[in-house]
Order: sequence, then structure tokens, then C-alpha cells
Amino acid sequence: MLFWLILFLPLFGAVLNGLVLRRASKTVSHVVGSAALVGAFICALLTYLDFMRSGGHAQVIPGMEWIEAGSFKAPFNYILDRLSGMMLLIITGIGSLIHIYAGGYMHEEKNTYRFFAYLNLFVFMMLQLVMGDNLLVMFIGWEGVGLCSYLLIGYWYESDDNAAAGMKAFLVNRIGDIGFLLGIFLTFQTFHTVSFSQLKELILTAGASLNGEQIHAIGWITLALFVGACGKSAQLPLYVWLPDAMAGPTPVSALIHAATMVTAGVYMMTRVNFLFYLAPTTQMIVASVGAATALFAATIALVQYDIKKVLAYSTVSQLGYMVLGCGLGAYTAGVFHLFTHACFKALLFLGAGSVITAMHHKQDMREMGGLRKYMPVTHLVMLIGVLAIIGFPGFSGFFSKDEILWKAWTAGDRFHILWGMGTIAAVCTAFYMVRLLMLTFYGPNRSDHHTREHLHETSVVMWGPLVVLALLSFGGGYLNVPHVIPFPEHGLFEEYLAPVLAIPAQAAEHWEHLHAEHEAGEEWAVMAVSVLGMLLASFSAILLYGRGFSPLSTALATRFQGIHRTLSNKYYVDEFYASAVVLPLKDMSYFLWKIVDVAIIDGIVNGVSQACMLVSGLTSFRMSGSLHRHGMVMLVGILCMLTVLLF
Amino acid sequence: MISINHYLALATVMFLCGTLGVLFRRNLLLVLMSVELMLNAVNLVFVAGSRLVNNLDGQVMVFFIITVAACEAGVGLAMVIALYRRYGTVETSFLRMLRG
Amino acid sequence: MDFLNHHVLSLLTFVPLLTAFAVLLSPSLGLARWVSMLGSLLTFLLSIHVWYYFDGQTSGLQFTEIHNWIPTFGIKYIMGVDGLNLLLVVLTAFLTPLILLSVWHLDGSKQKAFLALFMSLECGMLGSLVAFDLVFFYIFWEAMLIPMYFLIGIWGGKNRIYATSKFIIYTFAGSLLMLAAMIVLYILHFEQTGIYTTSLLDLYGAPPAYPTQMWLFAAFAIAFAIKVPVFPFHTWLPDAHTEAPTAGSVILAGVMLKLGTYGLVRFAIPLFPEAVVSYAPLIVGLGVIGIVYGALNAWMQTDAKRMVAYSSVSHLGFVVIGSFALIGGGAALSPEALTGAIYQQINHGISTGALFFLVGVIYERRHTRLLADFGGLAKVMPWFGVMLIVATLSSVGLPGTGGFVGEFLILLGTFMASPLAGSVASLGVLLGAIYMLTLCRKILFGPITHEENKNLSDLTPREFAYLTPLAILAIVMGVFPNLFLDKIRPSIENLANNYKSYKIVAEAPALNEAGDKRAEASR
Amino acid sequence: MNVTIPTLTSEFYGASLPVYSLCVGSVVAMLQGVSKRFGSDKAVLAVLLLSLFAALGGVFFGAPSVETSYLNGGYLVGDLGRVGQGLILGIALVVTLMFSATFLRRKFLRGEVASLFLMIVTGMAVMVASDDIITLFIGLELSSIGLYALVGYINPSRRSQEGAIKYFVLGAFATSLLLFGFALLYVATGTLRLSDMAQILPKLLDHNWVRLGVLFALSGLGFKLGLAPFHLWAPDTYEAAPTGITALMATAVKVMVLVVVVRFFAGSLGAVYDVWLPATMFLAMVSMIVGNVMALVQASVKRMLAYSSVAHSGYMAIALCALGGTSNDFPVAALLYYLIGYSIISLGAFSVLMWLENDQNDNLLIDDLAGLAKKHPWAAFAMAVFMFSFAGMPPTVGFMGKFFVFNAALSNQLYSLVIIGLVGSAISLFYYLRIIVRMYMSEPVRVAVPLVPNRSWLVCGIVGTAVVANLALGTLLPEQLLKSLVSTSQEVAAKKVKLAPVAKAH
Amino acid sequence: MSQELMFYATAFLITVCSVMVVTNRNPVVSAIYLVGDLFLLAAVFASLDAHFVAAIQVLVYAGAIVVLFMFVIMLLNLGPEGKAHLRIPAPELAVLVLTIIGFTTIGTLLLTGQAPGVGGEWSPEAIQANGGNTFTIAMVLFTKFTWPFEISSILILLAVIAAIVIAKKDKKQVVHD
Repeated sequence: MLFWLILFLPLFGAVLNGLVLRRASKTVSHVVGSAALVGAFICALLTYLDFMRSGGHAQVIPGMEWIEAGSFKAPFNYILDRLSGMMLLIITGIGSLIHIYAGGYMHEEKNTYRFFAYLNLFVFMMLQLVMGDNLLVMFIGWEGVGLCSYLLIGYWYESDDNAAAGMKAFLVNRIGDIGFLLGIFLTFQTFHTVSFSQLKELILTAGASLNGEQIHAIGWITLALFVGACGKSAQLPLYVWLPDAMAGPTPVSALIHAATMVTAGVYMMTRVNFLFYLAPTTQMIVASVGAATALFAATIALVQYDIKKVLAYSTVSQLGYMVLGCGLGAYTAGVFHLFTHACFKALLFLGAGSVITAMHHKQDMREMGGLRKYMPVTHLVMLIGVLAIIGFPGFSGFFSKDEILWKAWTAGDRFHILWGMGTIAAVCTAFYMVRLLMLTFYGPNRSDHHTREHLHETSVVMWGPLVVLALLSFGGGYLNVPHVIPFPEHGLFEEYLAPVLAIPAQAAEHWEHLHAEHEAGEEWAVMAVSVLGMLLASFSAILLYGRGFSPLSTALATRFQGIHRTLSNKYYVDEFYASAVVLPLKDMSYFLWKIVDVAIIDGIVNGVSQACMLVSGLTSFRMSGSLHRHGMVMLVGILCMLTVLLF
Repeated sequence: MISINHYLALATVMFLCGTLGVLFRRNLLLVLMSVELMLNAVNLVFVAGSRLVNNLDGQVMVFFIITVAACEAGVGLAMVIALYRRYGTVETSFLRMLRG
Repeated sequence: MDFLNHHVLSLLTFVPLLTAFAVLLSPSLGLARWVSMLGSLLTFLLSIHVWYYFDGQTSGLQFTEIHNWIPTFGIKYIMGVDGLNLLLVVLTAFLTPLILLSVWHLDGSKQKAFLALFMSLECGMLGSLVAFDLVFFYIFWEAMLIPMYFLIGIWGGKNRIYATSKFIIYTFAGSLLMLAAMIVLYILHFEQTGIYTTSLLDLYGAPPAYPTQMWLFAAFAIAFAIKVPVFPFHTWLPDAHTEAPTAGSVILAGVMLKLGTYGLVRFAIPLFPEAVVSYAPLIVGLGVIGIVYGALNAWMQTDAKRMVAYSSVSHLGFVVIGSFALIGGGAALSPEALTGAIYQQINHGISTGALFFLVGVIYERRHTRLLADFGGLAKVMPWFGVMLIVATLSSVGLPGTGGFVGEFLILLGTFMASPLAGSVASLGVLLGAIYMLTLCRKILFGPITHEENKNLSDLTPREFAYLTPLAILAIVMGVFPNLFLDKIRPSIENLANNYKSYKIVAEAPALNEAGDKRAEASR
Repeated sequence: MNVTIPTLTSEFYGASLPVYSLCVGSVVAMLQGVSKRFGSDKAVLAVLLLSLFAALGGVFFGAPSVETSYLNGGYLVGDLGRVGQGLILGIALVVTLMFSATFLRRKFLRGEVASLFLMIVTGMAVMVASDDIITLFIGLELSSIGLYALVGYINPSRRSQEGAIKYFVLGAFATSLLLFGFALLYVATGTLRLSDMAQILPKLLDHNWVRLGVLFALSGLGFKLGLAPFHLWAPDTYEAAPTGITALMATAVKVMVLVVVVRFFAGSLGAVYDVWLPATMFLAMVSMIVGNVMALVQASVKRMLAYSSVAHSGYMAIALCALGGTSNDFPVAALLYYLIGYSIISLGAFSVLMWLENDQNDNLLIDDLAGLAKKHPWAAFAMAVFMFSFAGMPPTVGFMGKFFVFNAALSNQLYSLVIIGLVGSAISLFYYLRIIVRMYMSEPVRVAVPLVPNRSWLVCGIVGTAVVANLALGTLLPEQLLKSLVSTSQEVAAKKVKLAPVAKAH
Repeated sequence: MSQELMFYATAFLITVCSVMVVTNRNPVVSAIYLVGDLFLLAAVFASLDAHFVAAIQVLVYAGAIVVLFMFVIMLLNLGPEGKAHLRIPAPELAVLVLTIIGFTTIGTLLLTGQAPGVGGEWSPEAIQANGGNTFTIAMVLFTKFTWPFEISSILILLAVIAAIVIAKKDKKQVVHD
């Protein structure tokens, strides 16, 4: 019962807000929306505790039949295990905080029923995604969150850019969804089921009897699913929608585009980890894409001025880490980073949101600076967030990110390059995050007079959730402390998640390095490299931006003009897509319409009728009229018949 | 020996002449005369055939054809007169109002 | 009750025709409106009766009615429903009252004729759905064109005469081919068995020899392909849709096009199973081309109706490939895909119907359908926005709407039959989103650029009344598909698994046991 | 040599009552033409109706139950003859009534014109009930010569006169061709009796005289039937003639010739079908193509209908071709069904036209019909029904006829004909729709002579009956009509040299 | 032999007359050639023992029909046509050639065909025995062909009325004399 409440409270909130309370005040919308979420969180917490108390064994909660056709069956079944339970808490928990915060953020709107309806709906869809016991129910959530993201990005639809950004997000996601769909088809074709629990059982019990064809199919399945993950988790080459998605209200960015939705890909890969384990090639691709994305996005973030853009690219980069972790087979590390990232990125976004509110919806960091004294609480929590993300020892990011880097290092020689990319990305992260912090909170205030007059700390509705998130960002890391570090509890999270992960017997050999023992020194060394790099980058950022834009920073920008321009234009990827994909497609469509459809196909259809008319007009005029002509035609007719008869 | 074939050939020649007259003479009277020529060719075939097959039906048929020819001629000539009254000519080239 | 069960299909078919006469004879337009509405509601009730008492456990033909019609030629009057046409019958009867509601406010000297034509159109559609005899079917199939011809030709837009002539001649030409093929089939059947019959009950399971089958199948398939319309035969559709009045577009897209795909499933496949195996790659190929081609064309359109029209080409491409997904080397049709195809027909009727209604709503207010003339309507017409978005989502096949269930099953089955076709067809999912969202964006979002748009009124209660059922149904169909699929499953499986030797049994029209029990339970 | 003087029994008088009553009627009408006292239009109408009804009565009640020939074979009536005579008389009746209700009333209901009209009908009735070529020829000429006169001189004008002369000259030419063909057949077979020919021809397969005879005879009959390429008189004459006479030509003449052709093809020439089949197929194909294509651009309604009638002759010729096959006895039934349907449709359509015409405008253009639906909705409705029926769309008799004809053709593997027929049908829809488009979808244009027809219950009744019959024969009643026609075709088939057993329907 | 000579001579003359009928530009001359044609044909009929038909041919055709033509020519005062009366444009010339070729073919076919050899009861001897050609024709006409004979009376009546209807002067009609 409680479980169904978790699912349907947000839906109920969405319906209430969206259809019934259309004339209600903002406060009512806010209260209804937040209450639904808080209620769901409480239920989730109770359910979770109950679940853990009963031993934390995965259980399937059967629901209504959904699609049944031929041999295909996909009921509304839900799975409650340690992974989905954790996600449940993250989604409802962080979701609640963000809902509360949003009330403050959206204060200046006329009415917000639409906003909270969408947000609630989003949570409902996200829960479908994580709770679904089969690929299809997951797909409902998968597309559903895409829809909500579309609606929320385009929340301020009166601006064409926002609508365009929403559409872009939806469409790029759809590309991934096609991959997901193909994955579903292949799965069903190979295993005749799409249920996770059944799949897992099938692979693990009947695992040894999998034939080559099936293994081959698994390769394709995982690849197809990974395409889906690329779309949703904003990996190369489908990441382009995420930076544009920042057009939406900031709480949306925090909830959807940082904490929850974008991690769906990672979640999904973890959910079917037993399949991915069986597909080393795919894993290799996954890892490479992850590492590349991490580095790629991090470099772009180095030179951005829009505070949300920086955070967006940082999200892409961090998602790259998670994907890298999954690709390495280190799902624990990936999911752990997911968790910590959800906390600190939500914190950073909300913090940025506070700043933006204070700055009257200005997002350019060049106009900020010195906000520390106007917004002390925000500054503090942001500082924690930054420390967490750059992996400052002791903060959560340190534990989760270094775990991934370490796994990359130990995965084998081939993976050292990935480790290298990850580390450089970490260095970049440190640089741009500290740069963000410096440009925003330190140095002289560069905003105009009018804005500066109104700068003030935000209300408790907004900074309250920030504090909670800051605590989580700091403390979350201690759930999974590496063994080398002297700490009372080691690898709690790893232990927690172990039942979810299952390496099939026939792939065990390939993945044994995951559990191999390593020298502690090696681990320390790897850690040291990244920490040193991080410190170096942070200091240079402080040096360059600690007091506003130092002359050196501008000098560097002009010295390396080419690189700088490339980076600030995001490697011209959008332009490339526009000219290499969108425009040709448009041209082709135009060609198909004007030439193929109108001129050729319709031309033939109309041509036939016009030809008839033409023949008719010509002959009927030429052939008739004269009596003698008529006789001649008759005679020629007789002669024709004669010919027919004789030959 | 004169066989039926000769009569048929002769009839064909007459029929051809009549046909050409119908097709190529612009004078309506001549056209009518040509039709008479064609009918005569037919008569020849019937009479010759009647002799060939020892059956008088052919000659009876000729009797009727002559009757009909007379009727047609009567009606046709009446039309020629009516046409002449209206157009002042018996040329068929004036008949080109109906076309298309 | 007994009478009703014996004759419900005849009643269902001819009540609209009688209504049409009654409408013509009624003295005032007001009365005519009510008469037509009552007639269509009665028809709907009858269809609900059929739905309710339809036994979902059997694949047989139910509510069968058989009379001799032209015994000299072995032509019979046979009506029946099974899983393949049940949903379409209900859909037709469901859409008609909604459409009548949508033209409630129109008046003018010809409006009575409009209503009468519309009711006779319903008769034609229902008749061709329930007819189980080739000639009997053909009569309805063709007769249906006439009212549609007038609907477009008299009440259409500027270019209506071109459009409607093209529509009727194109369709007519295709149908003639089918007529010839029907006759040949009939003669061949006579030569095989010594029996003159055009009854499907007899013709099923006795296919003609292989090379002949190829020709006959081609003739049938072209006729249906034109109606659907499948890719190279589609050019009449955008014209017809663009010029047709809203009601005409709705019924054209909602039901008429489905008759093409229904015909493929009902006639072309079971009658010529071996030809199906040979032609399936071609047809699936055309279907896939249609999906992509229709979508790309739709994207380029500047006229909202034209866009939706091209989207129909794309969507019906799905239905076509779903109907021809052969699995096991041609041993069977994919039941998943076939289910999806049947389901998608209904769903397309709902979502595209709603879209045409919505375009009609703004057309009525602004007298333009050009996308460039709109923008930002979400602000002035929020409920309109909600409806449009729901319809759009159903159209793009978002999970949770009916469109997803249909498209998913079709793609699943097709993929299993041919991974290549399935993969390319999946692109349609993306392309569909591209043009539908473009439509939404250009109409709903962005700044209001035209002064006239600032004072548009939102949906009236009457508009709500006909849009809401569609919106609700779109979602119900997505969440509770079993409500519908349970009824039709045996029929579909029978066809899918036995299409090579398809047989259908006419069941006694009396109430079957299951129906009785349910009836009692409901009391 | 003993001479057998034919005995005239009462049964003969019953059977030939149609012809006699028409003869009497025509003589009476002729006398009325010179009488001031009895020559009023009402009196003439009465005589016309009386004799036509008497003739119809004779058809229904006088005819023998089995096919019988009287007067040594001169007069042959059976089911086929009866159907032919009945149809012709019915058509004549409708034409008479339509004339009496429209603007040509006074001109048509003159004694001499009525007399000519009745004589034409006499000729037709004689022709369909003949078993020898002489009677057939006399009947044919009787109707043709009368028509030459009526086409041009009921309401003389330049146009009608021109049409009459063209019709006359070409008709005379065609008669010569026909006679030449008959003569050759006579030379070859030694008989003028159709039933005797059937006995002799099987011995003369592959004889060139027979071939040429059939060829010329077919040309002559094709001319009367309006088959392309012997059709060119049709558009001119249809346009020139008063519309009632056009209707008569379009329907009754076709009935007359087709019945005879059926007798020829199924009876006398049955054995040499390999001679006439290719020729007829050629005519059918050319007719369907030419008729349908040429009709596309016509401006005058009657001219368009003329070309359409050429096309319809082509469809009927398909059924004729099927007569050569061996499969079953449906072709005759199909042909007659088509013929009946076509007659109903044509009469209906021409009736509407007659009703709309007036003194100043007796040759309606398609554009003249613009906006008819607004001014005269029921007339437009009827016209629309007829047009769809012409095009062969269900649920009209046009469809049923086409279905039966194609059925007959395909039973005999005449695929090429059917394909051309289908293409033709598709094309034909376009020009029939032009009329509907004008009536329903165009605004009325300003015409020089407005169409302000009188209300007339008679016209209403005739057109209404045509519509109802049209729809009924397309939906409810085909079986009833078909059954009676099947007996006709069995009668025809009984005479045929059978090559395969006749199949019965299920 | 003389019979053959007779035939060929007659045939030649018939052909010449026929050609002259068609080609002469003076209608009166054409009509006279037509009369010649008819007389020659009557001679051929007579040679074929068809005496009655030969007589009718002379009486009705030459005596009545051609005279009617002559009357009309006189009445309308038709003179010789212009020189252009036989100028044939190119496409029609093709038809002319085709027609001649076609009829040559037909003639060849007719010339080469074998008489099928069907025989009836009225051989010349039988006719002689029965009382001569005319008597026998009368017998056949009034037994076998009574019906068409009766109908032909209507036909003649029709021709009379038709001619009256056609030639009757319409009061409003403009006369172009």
C-alpha cells in the first residue's frame, strides 16, 4: 500500500495541480506539489526501512497487466531491491528538497500550477523508470521523464529559444530511445522476456548454457541499450541537448538535469549489469565514451561564462565518470558517484539558482563577483559543493571519483589512457569549479548599480534545502571509504550494492581484476596524483580569478586565442550537427517534398489525367466534323478489322 | 467458264467505286448515287449467289433491296432539297457546324 | 433481445442510412441536427451492444447474419464481426456523434444535406466493415466514396474540386482492379469446387494456384494500398485532407483510411497466403519508405492540415508493416505485430481525429491553417494547448498513450521478422517526434506574433465535449490496452498462426454463454 | 410443287399484336396528320399511348411460352424477342411521355411525326423478332429511315438538319456494308435464315467468304450500335437530334441491334466465333478507349453522353465477346442486365435534360448545369444518381451491370478486354463527375438563356421511377431481374452448338 | 465462250460506267452513267436467269430512282462542279490508297474462294418446271416472305411520310435561291 502511495502521490499531485487547481494561487500549487513529494518521501523512507529490515532481498511487486500480445507480456510489475530502493530515496528526497526550494525560486511567476504539475509528473515518471521490473515499464518512465524535461525546459514557452531547447532535448533523447527500443526488441527476441528479474534469473541460472548466438545478441543488446543511455545521460555524441536544457527554471536543472533524470542511463546499465558483464566489447566502448565525455565536457566548461552552462558541462563531465565506472564493470563506483553527484550537483545548481534569483535572473559570471558578503549562507554551501565536486579529500566527491579513477587504473594497461583522461578531466573540473566560485563570490562586484542594490540572501525556503544538501554532499562520501584509508567502516556501499550486481559465471574470468588485490602504495599514488593535480588547478584558478579577471587570464585567453575560441564555442559541435545532420536532412526533406512528391509522384498522377485530356482535345477536334472523314474512319476501321481477321 | 468468283469480283469493283464515291465526292447527290452503286453491287452478289446455290431467297432479297433503295432515295433526295433550301448548295463541305 | 442479437449488425449498418433519409425529410435544420445525433447515438449504442456481448474467447465470426442475395451468382448478404473489425466498428460509431457535435453550430442552406451525407457515409463505412461477402463488401466500399466526394467537393476549401476529383478517381481506379480480381477469384473458386460463391466464409482456406495468386493479390493490394495510402499511391491524401472540411478530414483519417489496412488484413492476406510470402518484402519495404518519407514530408509542410495528412501516411506505414511481419520463414504472421497493427488503426483514428479536430478549432477562429500564422497560442488558449499536446503525444507514440502500444508491438513484431525493416521503421519514432513537435511549437509556443491571435477564445464547452472523450481514450488506450486486446486476441492469433489455411467459423448469433454470464453479473 | 400458304392462327395474332397495333396506330396517326378535327395534340397522344400500351399488352400476354416462329420463320418470338420488344416499347412509351411533357410537345404530337415514330418502333419490334435476314433488314431500314427524318425535322434547324444528313449518308453507307456482308454470307451458306445458317456454318470454318461476310455485317451492325470506329455519327447526331429522339437512339436502337447480334453470335455464327471474336474484341477495345477519352473534353452534355454511349456499347460488346466462350450461359443475361440498366440510366438522364431544355436552348452545355443543385435540387440529385450509375459506382444498376459483364468476360478469359474496360471506367468517372461538379460545386453562371423548366408530375414520375429502379436494381432486386434474364439466356444457349456442359449456379 | 465474252464485255462496261459515275463532275452525266450501269446490270441478271429481278431493276431503278435523281438535279439547277471536285488532300489520299489496297485484297479473297457447294431446291430446271422465274419468286415471296412483304408496305408509307415531313417548307425558313 505504502509502495503504491509512493508512485501515485506525485501523479495525484500532478493531476490536481495540472487539471483541477488551474486557478489556484501559487502557494496552493507549491504546497500541493511539495506535499505530494514529501508524502512520497516519507512513504519511500518507511518502505525502504521495512525493506532493509527484512533483509534487503529483491522483491517484485506485481501490478496490473499491461501489454499482452502474442507471446509478449509486459505487466506493470515493480521491482524493489537495494538499487531501486536507493534511487527511490534519492528521487523523492532530493525531489522534495527541490520542490520546497522551487516555491521560493518561482516566487515571481504569476501562477505555478503548470510548473508543479510538470515537476510532480516528472517524479512519477522517474519512479516508473527506476521501479519498473521490465524494460517496458522502465521505458514508460524513460520517455516520460523526457516528456517532462521537454515541458519544463520549455516552461517559459513564450521565448522561442526555450521552446527550441525543449524540442532539441526531446528529439536527441528520442535518438537514444530508438536504441533503447531496439534493445528491447533484441532482448525479447533472444530471451522471450523483458522482465529484469526473469532475465537475471535466466542469465545466472541457465547462464552456462548460453550459446554463441545469444552472447552475440547480448553484445548488440547492450550496445543498443547504451545508445539509449547515451541519449539520456548526455554522453558523446548525444550530449548536446543538456547544455541547452539550462533554459528551463533552475530547480528543474537541479532535479532533472543534474540529480535524477540524466543518471537514468547509469541506473539502467547497472540494472542490467549482468548483460553488460557478458559483453566486454560493449563495456570497452562504454568506458571509452565515458572517459571521452568526461574530458571533453570538462574542457568546454573551462571557459564558459554562464554560471549554469558551466554547471551543465560539469554535469556532462561527471556523467562521463559514472559511465566510465559502469564501463569498467565498477558499477558500485558508478552508482556511488551517481549518489554523491546527485547531492552536490543539486546543491550547486540550487546555489546557482539562489545567485541567479538574487541577480535578477542574470546568469553571466562576468557581471557577478563578491557575492560572498551579500549571500553568506549560499556562499558557504556553494563552497562545500565545490569542494565536493573537485574531489577535495574528505568530501564526498573525493571518495566516489577516486574510486572510479582507481578502477580505471587497475583495469589493465589498456585502460591507463582512460585513467589519464579521467584525471585530466578531474584537474579541469577543479579549475573551472574554483573559477566559478571565485568569479561569483570573490573579487570585486561587477554588477550594475541597480542589481547590486537588491542583492540579498534568499529566504529560508530556498537556503534551507541547500543546507540539507550541503550536509549530504559533505558526508555522503563516507558511505564508501576505500580500504587504504584508515576509517572505521570501509566499503559500506560496495557491500550494500553487492546483491544487485551479478557477474555471470562465463564472464567471471574476464572481470576478476575487479576484485584483485593491489598494493596499498599504488592506490595512494594514484590518489596523490589526482589530489595534487586538483590542488594545482585550484590554485591556478584562484590565481587567475581570485580578484576578478586577472590580467594574466585575459593574456592567456589572447595568447591561446584559437583554443579559447574553440572551447568557448564548444568545439563547434552544435554547428557541426546543424550543418552535417540537420540541414542535409531538411534539404533532403524539402527535395522529397518538392521534387519527389509534388513533381514526380504527383506529377505522374496528374500527368496521366492531363495526357488523357490532351489526347481527347486534339483528336476529338481533328477527327470529327466532316462527313467524309467519318466515312473514312469507318473504312479504315474495316480495314483494321480485316487485318485482325487475316493475320 | 464464268464462275461465281467472277461475279463477286465484279461486285467488289462496283462496291469499291461506290465506296470511293461516298468517301470522296463532295456533292451530296453524287454521294447518294454512289450509295446506289454500292447497293447494286450487293444486288449482283445476291443474284449471282441465288443462281449458285439454287435458291430464290437471294432474288427476293434483291426485290426488297430495290424497294428500300427507292425509299432511301426518296428520303435522301428530300433531304437534299431541304438542305438546298437552307444553304443554297448541296456541297457537304458546308456541313461542319457539329464537331468536337 | 433475440431479434436484436440476430439483426444487430444490419441495424447498426442501416440505422445511419435511415437517419440520413430522416434528416433529409425533417422540416428544419434544428430537428435535423437532433435526428442525426439521435441516429448516430443509437448506432453507437448498438455498437456498444456488439462490443459488450462480443465473446472474446473465440475467434469465430459473431452476430453473423446470412441471407441469400443474388443466388444466381452465389452472392450473399453476410455480416459478422470478429476481432479484426470489432474495434473499428466501435470506433466508427464512436467518432460519428463527436463529429456531429463538432458541426452542431454550422448552419446554412446545405447543412441538412451535410448531415444526411455524413450519416450515409457512416452507413457505408460500417457496412464495408461488417460485410463478409466480396461483392457485398465492394458495394459499401465504393458507395462510401460518394458521400465523401460531396463532403469534400461542396464544403471543402478553395481547391476542393481538384482534390475531391483526385480522391474519388484514384480510389475508384484502385477499386476497379480489386473488382476484377474478385471476379477472377470467384471464377477460379468455381472451377476448383464447382460452387459459385463470393462469401468469405467459403473462399477462405481455398486459395487459388500460386501464379494466379500473385496477380490477384497485387490487384487487391493496390486497391487497398491506394486507400491506406501506401507510399507511392499517397498523393491524393494530402490534397483531400487539406481541402476537406474538418468533419470530413476527421472521418477520412479516422476511419476511411483504416478500411485500406483492414482490407489488407481481412482480404489480401488470408485469401492469398502464398502471395503474401512473396510480396511481404515489397510491401514492408514500401511501408518503411512510407514511414520515413511521410514523416520527412510532413516536417516540411507549412499547412497544419497537410502536415497531419502526411503524418497519416507515416503512421499508416506502421500499420502496413505490422500486418505483413512474417516470422518463421513465412510460416506465420507475427501475432505481436498484427495486434499492434489492429490496435494502431484504432489509435490513429483517435489521435489523428483529435488533431484534425484541433486544427479545425483554430481554423474556425482564424480561417487559416498556415503554421506561420500562429504561435504562442498556449497563452491565450491553454486548454487547447493541453488537448493538442495530448493528441501530439499520442501521435508520437509516447508510452502511456495508445500510440505507444500500437507502435511498439508493430516494431517489435517487425523487428523479429526483419531486423533491418524494424530498425529503419524505428526511425519513424524519431521523425514523428520531429514534425509533431514542430507543429506544436509553431502553434503553441513562442511569442504571439500576430495581433489577431491575442484575443482568441479558448475551447468552448461544445468543443470540450468532443475533444475530451478523444483525449481520455488516447490515455486509456495506452494504460489499459487489455481492455481492448482481450476481445480481439483469439481472432488475431487465429489469423497470425493459421493465415496459410485461414478459416473462420460463423457462430450462431444467439447470446453465447460467456455473454450471458456477464450480463447476469452486471445485474 | 405444292405451295404451303401460311395459316394465320389466333396464336399468331396474339404474338404479333405488338407489331399490328403499332401499324394500326401509325396509320391512324398519319390520318390524324391531315385531319383538323382529330389532329389535336391530345388526340395524337391518345393514339400513341393506346397503340403503345396495346403493343405492350401483346408483349406481356400474347407471346407464346416457348420460342415459336410464325409465317414460315418470318416472325420469331420467344423470351429474347419478348425482352427486346418489351424494352423497346417501354422506351418508346417513356420517350412519348417525355415529349408530351416538354417544350417539343406540339411539334412531336403532330400526326405525321407520331406516325413516323410509331413506324420506327414497328421496325424495331419487327427486327428483334426476326429469324431471317430479309425481315431483319426491312425492320432495320424501317427504323433507320424513320430516324433520319425525325432527327432533323421535328424541330428543324441548321444543326439538326446537318446531323440528320450526316446520319443519313453514313447510315446508308453502313447499310450497304451490312448488305454486302449479308450477301457474302448468303453466297457462302445459301440461306437467309439465321437458324439454318447455324446448321451450315460449322462446315464452313475458315472460309474466306464467311470471314468477309461476318466482317462487313459486323461493321454495319457496329455502326448502328455506335461502336468505334463506326461511332462518329453518334456525337453529331445525338447533339443534333431532339433530346427525346437522342434517348431513343441511345437506348432502343441499341436494344434492337444487340438482340439481333445475340441471335447472330450465339445462334447462327456460334460456330465461327474465331472469326467474329477478334473483330468484336477490336471494336470493344477501340470503343471503350475512344468513347471514354473523347468524352473528356466535350462541352455539350448530349455530345458527352454520345461518347459515353460509345463507351457503353464497348462494355456491352465485352459481353458479346463472352458469347463466344464456352463456359456458361450468363453472358446473355449479363448483357441484357447491362442493357436494361443502361436504358434506365440513359432515359433518366435524357429525361432530366429534356425537362431542362427550352426553345432557345435545346442543346445544353455542361456549364449550363452550373448551380442546378441550388435551383432544382431533386433534378440535380437524380442527375447525380444517373452519372454515378453511368460510371458504374454502387449501389446503382450501373455497377451491377458492369459486374455481371466483367464476370461473363472473365469467365471466358477475356482479360485484355476487362483491363481496358477498367481503365476506361476510371477515365469515365472523370467526365461524369464534371457534370456533378457543375451542378453541385460551382456557383450558377449567367447563361444567355436561363433554364426555367415547368413543374410536371409526369417528368417527376418518370425521373423518380428511373432513380428508384436504378437504385433498386443495384441493391435489392438484381436477383429477380436476373432470374428472368437467365431463362432468356438459356433459350439462346439452347440454340448454340455446345462445346461444354452448362454450369449451374450454386 | 460467247457467254464468257459477254460477261467480260459487260463487266468492262459496268466498271467504266461505275468509275464515270464517281468521277464525272457533271451530276447529270453521272446520273446517265448510273442508268447505263443499271441497264448493264439488268443484262447480267437476265443472263443469270433472274428475269424478274432484271425487269424490276430496269423499271424501278432506272425508271424511277434515277429519274428522281434527274428531277432533283433539274429542280436544283445543278451545273457541273468546279475543277476541284476531285482534289484530294494528302491524308485522304492515304485513305484512298488504303481503300484500294483493302478492296483489292477483298477482291482477291473473293476470287480465290471455292464455292462451298451448298445447294437448294430451286435449280434452274426446277424453276422452269415450276412455271418460270417470276412465278416461283412470287410463290416464295408469298409463302416464305409474307411477313417482310407486309412490313415493307409500312416501309413505303414511312418513306412517303418522311419525305413529306422533310421537304415540307417551314414558313419561317429562309430560302436561298
